[in-house]
Amino acid sequence: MIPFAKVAAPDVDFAGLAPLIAVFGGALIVLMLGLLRSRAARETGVPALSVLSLVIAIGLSIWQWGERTDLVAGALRLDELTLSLTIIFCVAGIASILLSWRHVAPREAAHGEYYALLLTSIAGMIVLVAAQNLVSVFLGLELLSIPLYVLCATEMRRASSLESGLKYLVIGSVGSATLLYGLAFLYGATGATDFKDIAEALGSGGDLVSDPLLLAGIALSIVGLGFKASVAPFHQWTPDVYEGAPTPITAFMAVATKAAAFGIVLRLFDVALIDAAVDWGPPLAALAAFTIVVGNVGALGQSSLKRLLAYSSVAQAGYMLAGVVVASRLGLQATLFYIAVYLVMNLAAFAVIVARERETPLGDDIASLDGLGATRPALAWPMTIAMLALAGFPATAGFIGKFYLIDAAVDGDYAWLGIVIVVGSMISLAYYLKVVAAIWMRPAAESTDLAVLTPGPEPLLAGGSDEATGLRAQGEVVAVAVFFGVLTVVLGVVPSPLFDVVRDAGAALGLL
Amino acid sequence: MTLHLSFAVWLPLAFGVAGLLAPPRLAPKLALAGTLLVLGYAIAYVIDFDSANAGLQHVTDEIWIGELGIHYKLALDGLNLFLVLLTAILWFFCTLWASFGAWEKPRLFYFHLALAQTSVLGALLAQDLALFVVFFDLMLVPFFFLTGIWGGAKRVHATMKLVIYTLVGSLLMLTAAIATGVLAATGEDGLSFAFSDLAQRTIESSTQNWLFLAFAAAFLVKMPAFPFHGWMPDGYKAMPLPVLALFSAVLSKVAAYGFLRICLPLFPDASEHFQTLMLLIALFSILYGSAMAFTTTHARLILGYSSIAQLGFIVLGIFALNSQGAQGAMLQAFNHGLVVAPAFFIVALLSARADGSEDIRDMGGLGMRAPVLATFFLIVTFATLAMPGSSNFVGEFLILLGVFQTKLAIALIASTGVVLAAVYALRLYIRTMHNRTGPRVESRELSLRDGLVLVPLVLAILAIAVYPQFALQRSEPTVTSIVPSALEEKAAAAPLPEASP
Amino acid sequence: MSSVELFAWLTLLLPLAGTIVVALAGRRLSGRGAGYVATGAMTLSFASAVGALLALQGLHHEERQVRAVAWDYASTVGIDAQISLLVDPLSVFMILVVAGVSTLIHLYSIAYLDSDRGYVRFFAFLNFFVFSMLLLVLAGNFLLLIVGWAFVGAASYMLISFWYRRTTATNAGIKAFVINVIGDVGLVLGTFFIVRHTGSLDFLETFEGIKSDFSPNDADLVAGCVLLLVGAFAKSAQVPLHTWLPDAMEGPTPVSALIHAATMVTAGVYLIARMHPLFELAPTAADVGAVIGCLTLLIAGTIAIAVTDLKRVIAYSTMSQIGYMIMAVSAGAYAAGLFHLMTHAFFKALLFMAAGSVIAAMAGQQNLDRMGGFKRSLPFTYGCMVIGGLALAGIPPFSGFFSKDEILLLIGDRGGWYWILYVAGYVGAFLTGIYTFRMIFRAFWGDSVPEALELEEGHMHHPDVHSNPANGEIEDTEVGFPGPEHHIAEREPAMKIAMGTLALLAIVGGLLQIPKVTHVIDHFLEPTFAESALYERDPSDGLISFGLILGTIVGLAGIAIAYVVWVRKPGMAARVRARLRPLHGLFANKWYFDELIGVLVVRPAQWFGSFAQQTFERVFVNGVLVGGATGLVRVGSSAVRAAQTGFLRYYAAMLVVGMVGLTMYFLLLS
Amino acid sequence: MDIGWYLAVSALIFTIGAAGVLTRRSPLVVLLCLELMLNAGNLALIAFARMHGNADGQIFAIVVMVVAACEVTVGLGLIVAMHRRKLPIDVDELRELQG
Repeated sequence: MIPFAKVAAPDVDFAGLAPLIAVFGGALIVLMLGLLRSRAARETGVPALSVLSLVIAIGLSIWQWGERTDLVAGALRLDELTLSLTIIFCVAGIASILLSWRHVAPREAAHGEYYALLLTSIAGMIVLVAAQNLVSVFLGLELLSIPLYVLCATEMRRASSLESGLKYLVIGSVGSATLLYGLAFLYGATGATDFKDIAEALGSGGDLVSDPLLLAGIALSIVGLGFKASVAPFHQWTPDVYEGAPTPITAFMAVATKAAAFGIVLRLFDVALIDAAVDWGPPLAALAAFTIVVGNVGALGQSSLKRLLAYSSVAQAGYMLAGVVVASRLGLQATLFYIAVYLVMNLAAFAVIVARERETPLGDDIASLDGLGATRPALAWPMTIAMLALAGFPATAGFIGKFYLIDAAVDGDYAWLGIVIVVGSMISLAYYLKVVAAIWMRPAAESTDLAVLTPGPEPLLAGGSDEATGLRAQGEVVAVAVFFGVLTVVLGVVPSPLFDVVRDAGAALGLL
Repeated sequence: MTLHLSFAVWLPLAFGVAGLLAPPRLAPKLALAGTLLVLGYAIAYVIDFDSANAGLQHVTDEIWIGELGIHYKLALDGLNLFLVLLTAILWFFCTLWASFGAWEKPRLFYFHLALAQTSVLGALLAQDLALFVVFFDLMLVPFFFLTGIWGGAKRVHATMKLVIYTLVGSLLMLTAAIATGVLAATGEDGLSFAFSDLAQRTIESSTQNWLFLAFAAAFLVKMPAFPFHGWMPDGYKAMPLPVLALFSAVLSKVAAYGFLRICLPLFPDASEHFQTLMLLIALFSILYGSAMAFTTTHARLILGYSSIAQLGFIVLGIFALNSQGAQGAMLQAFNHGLVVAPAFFIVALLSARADGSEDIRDMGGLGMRAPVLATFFLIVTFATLAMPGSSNFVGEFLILLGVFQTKLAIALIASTGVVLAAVYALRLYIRTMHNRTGPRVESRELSLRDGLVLVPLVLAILAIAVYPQFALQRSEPTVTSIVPSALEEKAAAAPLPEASP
Repeated sequence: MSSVELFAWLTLLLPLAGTIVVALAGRRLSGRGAGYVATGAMTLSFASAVGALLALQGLHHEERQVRAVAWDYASTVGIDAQISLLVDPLSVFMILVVAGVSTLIHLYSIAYLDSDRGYVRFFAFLNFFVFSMLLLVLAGNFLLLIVGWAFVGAASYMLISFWYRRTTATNAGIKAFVINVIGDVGLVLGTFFIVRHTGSLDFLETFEGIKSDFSPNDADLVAGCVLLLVGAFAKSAQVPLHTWLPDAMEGPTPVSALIHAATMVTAGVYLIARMHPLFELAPTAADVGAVIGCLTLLIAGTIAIAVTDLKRVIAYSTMSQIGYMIMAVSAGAYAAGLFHLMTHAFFKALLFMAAGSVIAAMAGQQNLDRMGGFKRSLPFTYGCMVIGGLALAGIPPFSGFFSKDEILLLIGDRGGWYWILYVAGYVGAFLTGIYTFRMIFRAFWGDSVPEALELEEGHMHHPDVHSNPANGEIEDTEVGFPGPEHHIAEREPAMKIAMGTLALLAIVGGLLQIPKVTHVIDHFLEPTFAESALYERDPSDGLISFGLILGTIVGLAGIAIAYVVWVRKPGMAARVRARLRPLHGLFANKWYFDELIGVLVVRPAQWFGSFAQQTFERVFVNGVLVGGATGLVRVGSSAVRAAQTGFLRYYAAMLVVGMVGLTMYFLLLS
Repeated sequence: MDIGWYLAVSALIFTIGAAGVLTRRSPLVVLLCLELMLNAGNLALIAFARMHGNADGQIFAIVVMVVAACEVTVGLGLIVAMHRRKLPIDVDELRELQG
């Protein structure tokens, strides 16, 4: 007689997983919907549904706010850090979907796939930042990266799009391989994959903190994650990929990927490896300084806006890293705060770039902004605000963010890092203000006005050249720009709500 | 009688935004209305001011960002009262002056003008270090646009240079300010940037030094002081004159005010430690500024470099580190603002009569048919060179007396600056109003409209000249309460050496 | 408010009121209206000055030091400056002289400046000047003194460059102003040195406490007094700060008469007299003053012999006479110095007025070489000139004789090394005689120049095209120089009255103070100098009589020599000049003071200016500071972008390199 | 047991993979080398799992294999797309984006 093999069904905390499920589910449904015949369904229904799923995810996260539990046998952690970052990813996703709507990319790579990949990537990010286990870290990282490799290459008519895709893939894989190797060493050194156990192993004292295996692991993980967060000298893929990828995807990568990377950096270093802070603090600080300088210096004299923002994102990564270095709750909160602010500022900027790419034949060249102040105030103001905010002018969210970061740095005895941050900002003025000057202080180029005035009919043949798509109505793009522009100022004047959020998130990581 | 300072601060911006939405022709009127209201407020404050009280008056204190210990705290005292008045006066008259001209995108223009006033008033009234920094940096934004959009030749390059150069200082100040708050914060009482709290707490001398230097960098660049004036010539040449008048008259004073408000009370040891350095910088500013002023031929730059020299005197007074010097600096800040603005206005009139040129070589003989203009210009000139009898003289007298008592040699050398001032000021007057008539010059009398701007300002100069005590007595309690505190703490730090038996 | 204060305020404010009225209403007044208004204001001012005198005499002897306070000017953090007047015999004496002479000169100007386009402006300035001068002498504290001091300088500047289309005039103006400012600075710093110890700016308080605040010849006190002297020298044109005075002759002649002869230039004398408590406590400083005064009187005398510009001759003689006064008050002969100040005001103003009349006849030409033979055509002017000249040369019984002799007398009485000054004083007197009558002989004697002849026919000479005699550039007649009409005393009652009155005073003025006979001024001033140790002195009769005789002889000798050289033996002058070429060169070039100052002060300043302008600003401020920073950033930028090759494998390599590096670091850490 | 040797081997493989990525110009070979790098990680994981005597490492390794497979697939997809666009299959030719 054969005894019944009893498999205890694991009890799944669906509530906790709800946001993740929403996104994944959305991805699947969208994929299906993409197969429909009607163009309306594909071109409007699909994005609409994707937005819907993201909205739902946001709603669910808010609903879950305050929950602090382990999910999936401790592989994932549900807490305010996860939730707040989830919301950030979803917002970024919604924005980039709105920017992609009626954009050329999704048409070239069938809508269903395009949006499905986007949602999948978001799901991957959620997994990544929720991960509290080396395995789920790697899983999440790849889950977010692989769709992005594809998305970068979706404008298949543009060689540069494909090029960026392949570059991202190859370099990205090297990065992940490195990370994997690092994680392997961490596991080897501590014998555990769960963050808690790793932390205990480290905390238990002994000379583990100076164990070469562990240190090698830390080094390699820094490289792997630093690569994702585009920390110099592992940043070099950033400008090329940002420039080559479809602009909505660039926007998404710029804000979401970076947020995800820092999310896991925070969790890994400030939770699992917190006791080794003496080891990784100084080199990380050095990296931060180096990144700030390289990013800001590199952005000078760029004529492509996307490239300029790419370098600026490198510099910003350096700023955020400063918040990680200090390994304090204050630093964590400052980093998180800055991530949110950074999202707001950049989305406004990218929305304007998308709009101009469609309005002018100049693409993302800085010249496409000439005289914007006179011709398109609705785009000029958000761009101006975004640039001033990125430069850290007061009365914008950027100022508060920097203030908070410097505050954390000084508080953690890294005052010199605070100085480096402002020195970086000084350099950054040169290129941010150049953009503002182009908007307000240069005469408008004729072509732009023309493009604005004649938003001709939508060509019947799907997928024309950039020019053809250039003449499309784009209310949603302007809306995105204005919304985030306004938000930048609002958060600069009344930042307290955001402060409350990051305080909760900070409290979630009890170890600090 | 309660006059909420927030009104005074935000009124201009409110009107500016209103102007942004109103039809273009209304924009100047709205701007004027706003500045006029603020002027009314400022006068009310001066009347209502309790000159016996050394402390803060009309305090508004809210928590702005609790997490960062930043207060929204505004208040008046003897230090900022007259600078606020100055701001209000000059903004009204410069807006009036600007409204004479036709600007493209007028709504935007007046909006930025208003934003500038709000930020300046904010910086002056802020009683919280972080809030001060916010407004101090915000001041630049409108001027960046005002210069870049409505400026003259090479305006974009000039405005970039101006903003970046001056922000270099300000950003260092940002870090220093945060560090001040963080390092001053002790376990039990948390992070706070309010001056009142910071004044209670102490920072160790070694830290004070770098903090002080960062602040000094910001202020010296903004003034500007030698050798940090690299942005000045281009900026001054590019700015539209009404804007330039405000920039030169008011913003530099905010920097000087910063020294009095922040450096002396919060970093007494450092102020003591760097006294000689600062005095030397001031001295060089005086000599260098004067030398440049009497060699350049560009009317704006003559005033620009003369401002460097005048600001040098102010710094000199501040770092005499005694109440005479501080009082003098206070008064002189007010005076210089009151004098330099009409001077720029006159330059505008002159260039209008010299076929648009602002080079004094193209001028000359302008006084011929314009006795009234000549008279006003003469009064302004004499005030500029701090002729005894002008309030500027009283200021310089106090400043020099203050320095005289701490660093005699420096006072003696600095006094040559007074002579040089006479040279460049009179040179400007003679080369424009006197001598043979220039080729493309046609001498015209002051128009009634111009009179509306010039006459009240000159009258103000005369009034303060006859009765400087009006300002001095109101500022005295605060000044004396701030400056000696810098010294007595020093005394506490280093007890006087006992006479050896 | 006591009547003394009231009168003092009136004296001070009436001219100011005059200024304002003239300035505002002047253009509406027809013809000479502005002149009448201004002169009226001055007359009233003089009247109230007399009122002040009487009121003061009415007071008891000890109470003759009245402080009249209006309001706090700047009384804060340890300084106590008020708008306060000090009315005492000294200041009353000064306001009498100032207001009196000014009134007459206003009167003279009514006619003399007529038909000048700047008529109204002129009287506004003139009134303002008098106001400033009165403020100077009435000021009750250091700050207000400095204010008056500077106002006077400003007014002087405005009047010197009155004809502002003349570059010569504007240059002279700025020169005068700047040197005056140097004086102001000296005054300010001097004040600092004193206030530092006394803690009060008020004169009376300072003087009361002075003995306790300072030990005799205290270093700070000496420094302070010397700096005060700098102020005095700048105003009173004492070497080496005198170079502005001759150039100041660019101003209209009445201005020279008022400011550069009678009033402003004597401010230094007043200052020292006012500060006598300090100087008596700092004898060293006082001696400096005396020596400089002596030097000035000699140097100026020698120059006056050589220059050929009519007004400059008088200007240098003014310097020399003020040298006497400075010497006197520095040596403690206060009453004598002030006495000479008064008489000098009379005869020197007279001389200038007469000179003005001559210059008018010459249609603006001031060169002595071009003059001659005006004796017949300008009898009245000639008479005045001679009277003034005799007074200046110190011939009894003219006023200058008594005042000058008393100075030398008292100096001689000091004994010691003061004998040197005594002798120098008489040498100066001898020179005075020579240059005075050289001027008179050359202008009025000899054979008549065309202008003189034309005048004898009864109409004045008018050049068809006016040119600036100083540099020959064509006049810009729009500002009215020289007014199309010229005015000579012979034809203008107003000028006649003014000159007549002064001539009378120049003759009888000396009677106020005759050794052993009258001591009016001594007694009147006594309250001010009550504390003074040097005030009451009576020299021996022998010295007195010796002095009187010597003075007469020296004066006459000078005149005689002038007569011989320039009248009896024409051409001798040339021979003498040829004989003493180097000496004459030195004198004619005014001892090269201008050149010296140019090399020592002006050039370096200009060099520094142009260095800053052309080199430093570009190389350091913009080059090193700005360019350096931006350059550094640029280099970095190009480096980063060069690294961004676009080669995929290169990026991968960088990644690996970074990885290895980081790992190495960590492994070394372990 | 001594896992030093396992580690040495995995390190060797990792290095070979990295070297391949750096030296080969054909994206296909590059992909293969990436596989090597990932599998070096796997080897290390399993070795450690053996050392610690717990299964975590092995699970990890299996997950990695899956992921690696996806990665390569995507890579191949991209290469195909490029080939369709007649783009040279040579990583050194991908230089449109630079600077």
